[in-house]
Amino acid sequence: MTRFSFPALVRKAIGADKDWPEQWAKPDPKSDYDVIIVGAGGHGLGAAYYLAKEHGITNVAVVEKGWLGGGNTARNTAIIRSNYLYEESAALYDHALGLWEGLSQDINYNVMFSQRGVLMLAHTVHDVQIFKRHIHANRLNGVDNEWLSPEQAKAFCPPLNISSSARYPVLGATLQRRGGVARHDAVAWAYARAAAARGVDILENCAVTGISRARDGQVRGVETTRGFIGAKKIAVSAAAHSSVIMDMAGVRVPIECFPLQALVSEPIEPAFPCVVLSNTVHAYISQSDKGELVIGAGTEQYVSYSQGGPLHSIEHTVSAICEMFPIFTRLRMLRNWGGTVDVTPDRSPILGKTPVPGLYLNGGWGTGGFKATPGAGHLLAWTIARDEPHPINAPFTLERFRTGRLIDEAAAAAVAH
Amino acid sequence: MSDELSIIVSEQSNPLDGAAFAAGPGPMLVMASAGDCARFSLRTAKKNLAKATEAFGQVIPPQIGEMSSRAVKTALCLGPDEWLLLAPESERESITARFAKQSEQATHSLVDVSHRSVGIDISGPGAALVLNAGCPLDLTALPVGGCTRTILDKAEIILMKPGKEHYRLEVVRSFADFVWNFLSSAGREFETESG
Amino acid sequence: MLLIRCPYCEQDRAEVEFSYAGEAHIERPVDPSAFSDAEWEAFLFLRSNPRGTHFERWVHIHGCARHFNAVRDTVSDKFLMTYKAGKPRPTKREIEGAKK
Amino acid sequence: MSSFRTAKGGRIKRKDAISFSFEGKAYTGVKGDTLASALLANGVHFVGRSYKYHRPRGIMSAGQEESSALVGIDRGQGRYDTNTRATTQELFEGLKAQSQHCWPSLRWDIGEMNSLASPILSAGFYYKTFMWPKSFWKRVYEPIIRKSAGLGRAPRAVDPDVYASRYAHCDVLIVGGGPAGLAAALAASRSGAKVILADEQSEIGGALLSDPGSRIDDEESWSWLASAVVALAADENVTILNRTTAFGYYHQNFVGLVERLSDHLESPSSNLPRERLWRVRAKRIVLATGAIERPLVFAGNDRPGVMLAGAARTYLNRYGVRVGDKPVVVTSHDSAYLTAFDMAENGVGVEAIIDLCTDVSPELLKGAARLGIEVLPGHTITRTKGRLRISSIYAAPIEPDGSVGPERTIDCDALLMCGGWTPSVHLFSQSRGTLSWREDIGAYVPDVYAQNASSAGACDGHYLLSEALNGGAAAGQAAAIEAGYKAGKPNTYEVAEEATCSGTLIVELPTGANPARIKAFVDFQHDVTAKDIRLAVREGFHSIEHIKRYTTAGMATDQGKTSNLSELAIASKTLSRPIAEVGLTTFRPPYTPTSFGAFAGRSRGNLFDVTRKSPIDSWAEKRGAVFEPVSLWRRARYFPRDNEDMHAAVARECKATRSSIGISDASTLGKIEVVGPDSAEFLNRIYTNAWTKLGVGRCRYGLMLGEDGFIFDDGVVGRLALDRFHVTTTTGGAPRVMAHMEDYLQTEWPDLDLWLTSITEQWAVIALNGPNVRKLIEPFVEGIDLDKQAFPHMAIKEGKIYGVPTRLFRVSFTGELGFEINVPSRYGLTVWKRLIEEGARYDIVPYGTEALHVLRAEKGYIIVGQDTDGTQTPDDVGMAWAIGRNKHDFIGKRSLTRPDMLVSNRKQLVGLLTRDPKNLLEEGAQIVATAHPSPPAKMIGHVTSSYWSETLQHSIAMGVVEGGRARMGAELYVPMPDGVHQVQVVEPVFYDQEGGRLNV
Ligand SMILES: Cc1cc2nc3c(=O)[nH]c(=O)nc-3n(C[C@H](O)[C@H](O)[C@H](O)COP(=O)(O)OP(=O)(O)OC[C@H]3O[C@@H](n4cnc5c(N)ncnc54)[C@H](O)[C@@H]3O)c2cc1C
Ligand SMILES: NC(=O)c1ccc[n+]([C@@H]2O[C@H](COP(=O)([O-])OP(=O)(O)OC[C@H]3O[C@@H](n4cnc5c(N)ncnc54)[C@H](O)[C@@H]3O)[C@@H](O)[C@H]2O)c1
Ligand SMILES: Cc1cc2nc3c(=O)[nH]c(=O)nc-3n(C[C@H](O)[C@H](O)[C@H](O)COP(=O)(O)O)c2cc1C
Ligand SMILES: [Zn+2]
Repeated sequence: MTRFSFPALVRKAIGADKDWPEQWAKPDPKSDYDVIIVGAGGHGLGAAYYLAKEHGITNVAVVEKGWLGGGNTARNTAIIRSNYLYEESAALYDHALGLWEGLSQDINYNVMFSQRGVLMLAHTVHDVQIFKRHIHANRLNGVDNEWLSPEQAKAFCPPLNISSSARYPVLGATLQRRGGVARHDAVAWAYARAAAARGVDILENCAVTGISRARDGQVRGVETTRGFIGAKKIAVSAAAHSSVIMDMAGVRVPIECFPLQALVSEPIEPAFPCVVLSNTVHAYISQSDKGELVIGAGTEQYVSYSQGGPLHSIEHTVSAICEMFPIFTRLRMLRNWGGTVDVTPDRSPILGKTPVPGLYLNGGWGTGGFKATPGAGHLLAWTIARDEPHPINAPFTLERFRTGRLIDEAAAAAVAH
Repeated sequence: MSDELSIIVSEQSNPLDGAAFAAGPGPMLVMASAGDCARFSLRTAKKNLAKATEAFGQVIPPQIGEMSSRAVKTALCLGPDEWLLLAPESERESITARFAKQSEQATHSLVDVSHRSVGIDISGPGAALVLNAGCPLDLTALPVGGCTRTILDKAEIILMKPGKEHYRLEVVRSFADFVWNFLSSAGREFETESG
Repeated sequence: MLLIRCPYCEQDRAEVEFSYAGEAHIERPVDPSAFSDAEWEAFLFLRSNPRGTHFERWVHIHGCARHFNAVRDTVSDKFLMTYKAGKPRPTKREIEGAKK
Repeated sequence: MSSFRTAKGGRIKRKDAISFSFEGKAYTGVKGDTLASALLANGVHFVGRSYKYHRPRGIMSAGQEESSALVGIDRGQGRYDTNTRATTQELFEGLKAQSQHCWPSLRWDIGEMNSLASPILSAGFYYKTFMWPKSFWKRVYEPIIRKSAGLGRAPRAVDPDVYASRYAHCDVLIVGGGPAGLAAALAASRSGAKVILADEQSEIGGALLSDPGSRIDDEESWSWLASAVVALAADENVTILNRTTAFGYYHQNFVGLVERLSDHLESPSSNLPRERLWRVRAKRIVLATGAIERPLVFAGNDRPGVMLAGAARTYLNRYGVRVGDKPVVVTSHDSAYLTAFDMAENGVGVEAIIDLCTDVSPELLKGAARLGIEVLPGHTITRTKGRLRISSIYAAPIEPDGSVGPERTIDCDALLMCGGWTPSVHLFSQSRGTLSWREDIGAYVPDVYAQNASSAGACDGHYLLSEALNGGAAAGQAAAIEAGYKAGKPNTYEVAEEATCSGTLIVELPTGANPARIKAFVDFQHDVTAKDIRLAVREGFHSIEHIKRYTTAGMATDQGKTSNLSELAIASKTLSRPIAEVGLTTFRPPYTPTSFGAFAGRSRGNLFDVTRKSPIDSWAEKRGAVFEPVSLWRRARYFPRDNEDMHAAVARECKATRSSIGISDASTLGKIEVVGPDSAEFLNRIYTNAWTKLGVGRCRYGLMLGEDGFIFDDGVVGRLALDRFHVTTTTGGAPRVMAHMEDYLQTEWPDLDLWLTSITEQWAVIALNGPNVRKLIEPFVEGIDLDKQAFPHMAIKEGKIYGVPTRLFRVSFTGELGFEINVPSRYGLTVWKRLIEEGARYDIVPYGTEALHVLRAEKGYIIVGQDTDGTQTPDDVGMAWAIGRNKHDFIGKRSLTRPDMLVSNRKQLVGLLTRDPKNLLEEGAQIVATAHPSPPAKMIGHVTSSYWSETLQHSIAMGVVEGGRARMGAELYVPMPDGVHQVQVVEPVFYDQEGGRLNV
């Protein structure tokens, strides 16, 4: 692997960029691996990297049905924060946030993690109560999150409309300064490159079509469009396809898939310094380093894998953005796309073992798993390597839906983006 | 005391009291809030319709989307077991009483919803266009004499089509301002219609 | 915007008149107390979530206000058929037939 | 008349001069011009700067595919449009345009220095650097990157324009008004079908507008066009929408279009919306969206003056503008000859036609010879010269082995290129149709349709005018038949002396230079070059989706309209895989960038969402109430007097209520009338409580769970008759509860005989609380004996008040003697005013939701949604008493015995008293067991409600605490920003524990 650095960039430029190596190899599947990870999104690739780096397990394949990073990793609004309510969630997302802070250096790939601050707007008295509750809980969990008055929010985000006569006036906001955004695609590429450099095989265009189990129930490999591949352990990290793949192993999981749309405006000069979320009007926004406003919508109500969504949702989202930021009405939408989010009943992920020996699940991240990418990868690797969960992901079991010990961030009315 | 008490009956307040709007050459569009009347939500099995017709004093149509309108009474079929009955205020009590008498033989639910909604009359060549600013229905496919519950932008409405270029809608009280503002805002386009 | 045929109104109407109401044919047990925790979990939370043919419930909330069932392809979002609440799950044949 | 305007011809109105400015300099154009054609008429090509290298860029196209000539247009008063394509902006008097993305000026742009660093600014360079030192990222690198980003100027003021929207239905929607679309519309309209014909240009006509020379059925094309438009306009079943872009093709033939109504006008009337969003549902759709010309990829292909050949023809024929006086044409496709010929015929000395192909058709050669144009078949362009405008090109023969022969310089002032055509399959592809690759024309064309549509003309890969007309007519006829109309045979059209139309897909022009060292642009806006694409492939980005994202090719404001195919072809060649295997990236809406305003439509300001107001709202407003939004409603929060703050107002309102009478508007509570013989049984199943034995005339507080066992809603239910109940719900929960009840009634228990009717808005509700309430209303109530025995706490009766019908509830949410007067809504305001008048003698005081919250908290009554958050069981909030233990079942019952519902340390509702009675806890503050918590601290609960109690003269709070009820009397701690507060756990009833004040 050629190390990425400024001198390397200059050196290669002198050679007309002729000898940059492949960032990740394109091997053929081996017949057997110690671990197969299904799904080359940020989470799956991250898990492969940490398996190799932290647990010395390198006989690993990441199996991907399409192009790596093409799932929700490619289509999310890239918002990163950790100011979740419950201590289980806060610990999980803050673990990830900690990893984000050193990620570019750790994997020698600039993922452009930008800690520009995440504002969450309160529009009703109820919102204020909920957000204050978050701030108190976050403070005791050691997670940064502070309360801003409408005026302070406006100072932090000048395009914000804080008129008290707005239909949904801004009554205040929380600010997590350590929160921000990252270059989503680069995260997948970075982990792919770093994992491949440590010997992991990344098998693109290789869809898992079955999970094979031995007599004793233990997994023994996966059927794929590129043939059978043996494995001692299999981790399903396939986001929108989690339930379909778990079905192949005979395990039903409480995950349903819904469309979620996002859009970008045409690029403009820097006009939006931070990230703003509004749960009440269902819209969130930031400006990418390239200049386009990146805007997210709310989920659709019906189950779908179509990676698209209806026009009326986009109308709603855009009108919400124009309400909050009225100077943007004349900007133009450049592109609108959809993803498929994997939602659990309590809006918290499932990350751990399953009833099938050797089978692990990382899924149900819904509308908010991008921010968890390094953390999810790291914890999944741990869980696979030791066949037991790390204390941070221990609460995020499948069982909680049977016993009722939910981690209900949705009930707590937090936005999950 | 009863003198004083009766005064109050005339002191009613409606969100759109006296509201009127016209726009465009012709005019293209005329809107006005409709007068008050008695309204009932009738729920019963279809087999009881004959009885209900008797009690209401006018035909109650069996098919969703049908509306029977004669003289001053109107019956709208909104669902497989749901009707909205409109009648003059003065008949409220007699209708209630006649239905009450029937409850033994024909189970039903008759609920007085006279004050729940307000009516808006919309007419003119631009009526359908203005409604279509927020209503997803193909209004040409709605027959004259038809009715339906539907949506207008963010408000649910009951839409009736008494004439080719004449609509009447019913909207729940607290949505009335919104609906009126929405329609008049859309209607203002006729002031400049540029084709 | 989806176009949904309401089996009560017998009309195709715009999605904005409807609400989605989850997977269909998940019958509430007559005696929930007889259910084990695992069975109850399945009733509460486990859904088929298929890529492909999905049986689901919708309400014509801003229309006739009736709940009904639909068969829809979750990849193309296309409705294959709709039918009244209480009717049994249609067979493959019936679904094919409805597609015409 | 400006120097590059032709003497005659074009569709412009030469006499109507229009003045405008660009970069502060005044120019003149004419009516019918676009900004681009007017600039070109004035000899201005150089109008913009590219994104990364800030290279000078000119006008490349004549349509919406333009990715270089982007300008800002300022109409004043907040009407600033950024990234506007000069090629589509119609000229109006006084138009002011500015260049973008350059500083200090377009001509002298500091950013041009980036070009010097360009060798290291290759694809994805930023991923490889800016990592060290770590702290520099946030402080230095990122700010610089962000500062250099963006193209257009950001808007600064609020847009005063309005936007409209409309739903429409039609039998046949035709997108594109070129010859194919027109012929389709004519054929469909003849059948009587309802037709909408939309085209995004100012005029209907498509390619015909640039092609006055063709003859259709022996008629000049423009005269044919005029009669076609007249015929369509005369048909009342046809709606013609020009300036209307179909931007998205959604489910079941639902198409979003935006009509631009005022951007071309100098001073539009204020009622005229700027744009209108059309949401069209069509039975059948005909796509006739034409094709977009492709640029060629070679070194220096981006200089101002380099333009698409078809665009040059458009400027000449449609706008009467010569884009140069000595142009050179370079092409791999026949169609560019038409440009050269038309220009020559208009007296322009075309320097040469450089044809990449060797076997040029004899007819074209003959034509060139006739006009004295030199043709260089089998030649390439190796480079170009000129800083702010092209000045010369280097042409060289392509040797049989593919190498390049000796260069020759040709001076020129414009270079007109054509790399063939790309059918516009965007909408087709959005409809989820699948494409197939046609090797013969080097293009993807529609293959399998997923929806009820067809394509005709150039977007279907048929480039001949006759094919467009006849294909369009057939498609229009078929569409009408599909939509259920009888349509006769479609017209057949004849086109005289049709030019040939073929070409070769050339990936990159052959060059003698090292391809790794030259800048041959693929995506002009983003400065993506051929070598960037090769680099991406070399680095392992093999999927076209990866290549796109790594290089950003195709991600510019034109969404790859001119670049996708070149990108694909280069990738295919580098990967040694056929194009058909490499595939395309996904086409997504919008087809062209579409304003946010168009999507938002009228949903702005007070139309952004409904504001529901109670019948008494107007009184509250007059009285100066401060409101708060509660779901869609607005409710009076408090009624300040003489500049009181909330605290003072609430204290006063509470005191008045406890000492005499408080009046409040409870109209927003949800109400449902439940009628039918099985009503009680239904309620038994819906609520935790038992209802069968509730007597007529009595009420009961009911608790409703979700199937998960958690509290879902609550409210009082009164029994009006054996088979009639009046159910109330929370304000915010009303729609949810109604839906929940209907769902179970319709789908789980259809055998139950009862009906639900929402009566929320039928009744205005006036809540009166306080010791003097009975005295106040007694004189005005008819038909109800208000005596304590006859009408005890939790009773309901129908009667009259002030002569109007009432459903009178004796209930209390404050702990005082309380009545809730329900009157039909239209009487609400009058009754309220009467009560206020009559109540004056008892110093009646209106109170809002805030005082209501304090009063109920003093009594320990919960508010669902505040003291609960969807994770509490009845037992958690101390309401196990509300569970009908003997009931076989109710919604949520089973969940209450799940293992985790039975553990002992569940969070339970308790009261909390601060050690210092003056201290007020913050709602949401967390509760811990230790005096000195340090993060991460174990939190055992949180404060759900907290108020100053004026009545008790100390603060009160409620909260949920792990195993709370077992901790009665214990000391716990609440850390707040100002320090850790000590609190004592107490029963959550602070006032009148015995309930003596209620039962009076
Ligand atoms: C519009 C949108 C906005 C969002 N915004 C945010 C946000 O702002 N912040 C945030 O934190 N999160 C956000 N999210 C959520 C976030 O994108 C996801 O939670 C996260 O990216 C999931 O990563 P992943 O690696 O688990 O999944 P993915 O990236 O989806 O990867 C799963 C992979 O599995 C592969 N796969 C599936 N089936 C198979 C099979 N049978 N065989 C082999 N491979 C298979 C898929 O092709 C895919 O590449 C958003 C999501 C969407 C859609
Ligand atoms: N000589 C050649 O090689 C060559 C190549 C291509 C096209 N042509 C000529 O082009 C013509 C083809 O006719 P045609 O009718 O197929 O195409 P056209 O280009 O004449 O018309 C297409 C029309 O569709 C409009 N349009 C495209 N997308 C739209 C959208 N999303 N919303 C609204 N409008 C949209 C365009 O503005 C244009 O007016 C013929 O005259 C043919 O000779 C010639
Ligand atoms: C944060 C973010 C920023 C994006 N910026 C752009 C952009 O500037 N231009 C663009 O064309 N697409 C942009 N996209 C959208 C992608 O082109 C693409 O639509 C998305 O990855 C989904 O893939 P698909 O549309 O191919 O299904 C962006 C996507 C994301 C998630
Ligand atoms: Zn219906």
